[in-house]
Amino acid sequence: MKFGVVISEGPYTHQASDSAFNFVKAAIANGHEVPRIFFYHDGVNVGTRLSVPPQDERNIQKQWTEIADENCIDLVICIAAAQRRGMLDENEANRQGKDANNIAEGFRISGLGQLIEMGIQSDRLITFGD
Amino acid sequence: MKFGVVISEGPYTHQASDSAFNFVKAAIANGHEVPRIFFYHDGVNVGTRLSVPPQDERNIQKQWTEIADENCIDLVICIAAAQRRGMLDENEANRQGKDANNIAEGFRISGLGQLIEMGIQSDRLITFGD
Amino acid sequence: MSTLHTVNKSPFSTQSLVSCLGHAKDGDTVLLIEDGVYGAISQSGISDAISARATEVNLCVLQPDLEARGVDAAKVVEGVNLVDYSGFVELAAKHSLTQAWL
Amino acid sequence: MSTLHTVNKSPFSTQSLVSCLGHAKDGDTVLLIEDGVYGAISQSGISDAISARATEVNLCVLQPDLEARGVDAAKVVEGVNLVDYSGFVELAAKHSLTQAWL
Amino acid sequence: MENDAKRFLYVNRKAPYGTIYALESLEVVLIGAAFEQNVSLAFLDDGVFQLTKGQDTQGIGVKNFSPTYRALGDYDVNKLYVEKESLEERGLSVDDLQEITYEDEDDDWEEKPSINIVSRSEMADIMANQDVVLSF
Amino acid sequence: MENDAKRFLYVNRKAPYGTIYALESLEVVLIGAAFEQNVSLAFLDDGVFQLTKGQDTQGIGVKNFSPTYRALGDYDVNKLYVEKESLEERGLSVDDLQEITYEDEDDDWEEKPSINIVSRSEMADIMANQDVVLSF
Repeated sequence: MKFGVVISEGPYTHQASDSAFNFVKAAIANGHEVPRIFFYHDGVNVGTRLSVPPQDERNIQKQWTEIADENCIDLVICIAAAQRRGMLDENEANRQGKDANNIAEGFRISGLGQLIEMGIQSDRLITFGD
Repeated sequence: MKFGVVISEGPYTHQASDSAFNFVKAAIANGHEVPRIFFYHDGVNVGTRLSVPPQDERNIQKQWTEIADENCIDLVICIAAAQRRGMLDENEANRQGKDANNIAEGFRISGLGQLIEMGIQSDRLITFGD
Repeated sequence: MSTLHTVNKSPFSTQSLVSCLGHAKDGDTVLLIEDGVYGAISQSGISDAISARATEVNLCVLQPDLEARGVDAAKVVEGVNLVDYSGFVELAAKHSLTQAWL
Repeated sequence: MSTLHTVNKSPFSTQSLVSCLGHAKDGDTVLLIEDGVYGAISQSGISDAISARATEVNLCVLQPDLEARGVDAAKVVEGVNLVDYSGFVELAAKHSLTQAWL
Repeated sequence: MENDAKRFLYVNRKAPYGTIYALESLEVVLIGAAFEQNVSLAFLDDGVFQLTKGQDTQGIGVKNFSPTYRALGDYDVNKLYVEKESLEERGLSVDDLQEITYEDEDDDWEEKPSINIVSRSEMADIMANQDVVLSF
Repeated sequence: MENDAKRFLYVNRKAPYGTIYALESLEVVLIGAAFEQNVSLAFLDDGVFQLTKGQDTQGIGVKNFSPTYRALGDYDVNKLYVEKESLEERGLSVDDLQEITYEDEDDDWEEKPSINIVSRSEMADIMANQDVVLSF
């Protein structure tokens, strides 16, 4: 079965992205597919490569980058939500005249259409938020 | 009277930083002092210089940078909260081996001791959060 | 010695206002801000509980937040006072302590 | 056609669980996750309301979240079923629709 | 509308301005309209506050996005379900809400109300009868 | 303790793990201890869940920070007020909480409990009698 997953809250602050990660791991282990994860609202902050969590805590961004790489998951960060919150890739940084970018490997920035498309193409859509 | 202000939530997502801004403006207009504002939890995200809000919306980071500049307000971002969430200045980026930083002009990163100190030195401490 | 309490959550969604009113002392001020202003609407499912406390506690609501949400001042529970940001600042100055019910 | 509802908020803080139970249909599953698991504690101020719905609706609680919060499985309201993440996934697969009560 | 269109329900349970969910929900609805799915919006619990008339945000320095709801008809989004019990508990009636209309192309472009007041039990039926539910 | 020490109250009203507030509140308390102020901690509403014993976070992949509460005594933080009504409403009693103690230097280092169960009205008095309240 194809699951689409929406993550609506930022890393560490809310459990949403941790719960989503455990759900996705279990879904894959059970033989399901998770073709895409859509990061919306503060969820876009999950994709920063600049976070430095304490040594004894999980690294949420790295967990996503790794599981996506191993299972060909498309990690999409909503562009509108990302712009407000200061999440940029190199293209966006250039386009907006910003001198830095902060998106992590494995994540890409795209439009809200990708969320609707995920809703259309998935058998089930599940949201983790606050 | 000396006010200390704590902001606990990120920009745009929660009204906390807007409410704090309106409070600080009014406090200054009424002849009070606001020597320091402490950004904690997701509040640290207010200090990113990479945000690009829509043209017809307020720019929360710029509002803070300007009011701080005009009134000598010390905008302090908590280092522990910032590290988890990917907010870095140039020093921190170098120290952590990160290839970019994202802190805006007028903000500085420091320890939680600055919050306690603000509590000791202020006549009143007020928190805006979620 | 008295306290300014701020409540920024809708009382229809969370328990913050109930908990605040259960801990505020006579002579304290409870100021409704942000989504907390919905607590000031009259003839709601909780407005009786609110007005019952309006004698011991000074109940206030932040007018700019009320206007943002389209709540007419005429709809505000009797005994609740409207303040602007300047009034908010002076309430914080007047009371010796401020407590946020997040 | 049936729905898996997820509730991730403490019922002692927010109205999410009440609203969810007020909209869930017979045959649906309501799964308590994250801080929502506190809704499964027996002998609380709301446990009677919870167990009253446990006949028409399949009430479940996510065990890893329960353990994280130190709630003993023996303390869970009768009729509430414990599931792990794998069980969570299969509930989402079994029901035709998933709705999050954020 | 295509025959294989999915039924999408956007569920709004949060008040505007205190948090961004109401605004960012609306942004999804507007983009989603281009996909020609079968779209409905549900407003219940504090979500009913999103539709109040007379919102004036000048005093808080935040953009007033409430006029956007009135533009939904132009995007062929015209099924807005508002829960009666949620209104009543909050001391509101339909008179406190904005008037939101659309022009019905199947009925000589007659202007019709987009807002439907429904009971909690009708709202439960609407929720159950969807292919995709997005919660805000 | 200096005579001009301020009375600091840390108010904890949120459950652990679902959000980070409980953990980041604890981080402030630990740093704040170095400032030798008159520190108290209040646990009420869902904040009482922070102190439950037997927390095991292995299944959710998040760090278990509950042992840190037991270390507070070493930082001279030994006034933890827990509201009785909040416990009862949640089906909890003091037996469901961790044992947290400190060694009383004024009483031959006798080990004493740091947790004080107080009524709602006592909690209101404790809150009113502070110089600074930090809410989490």
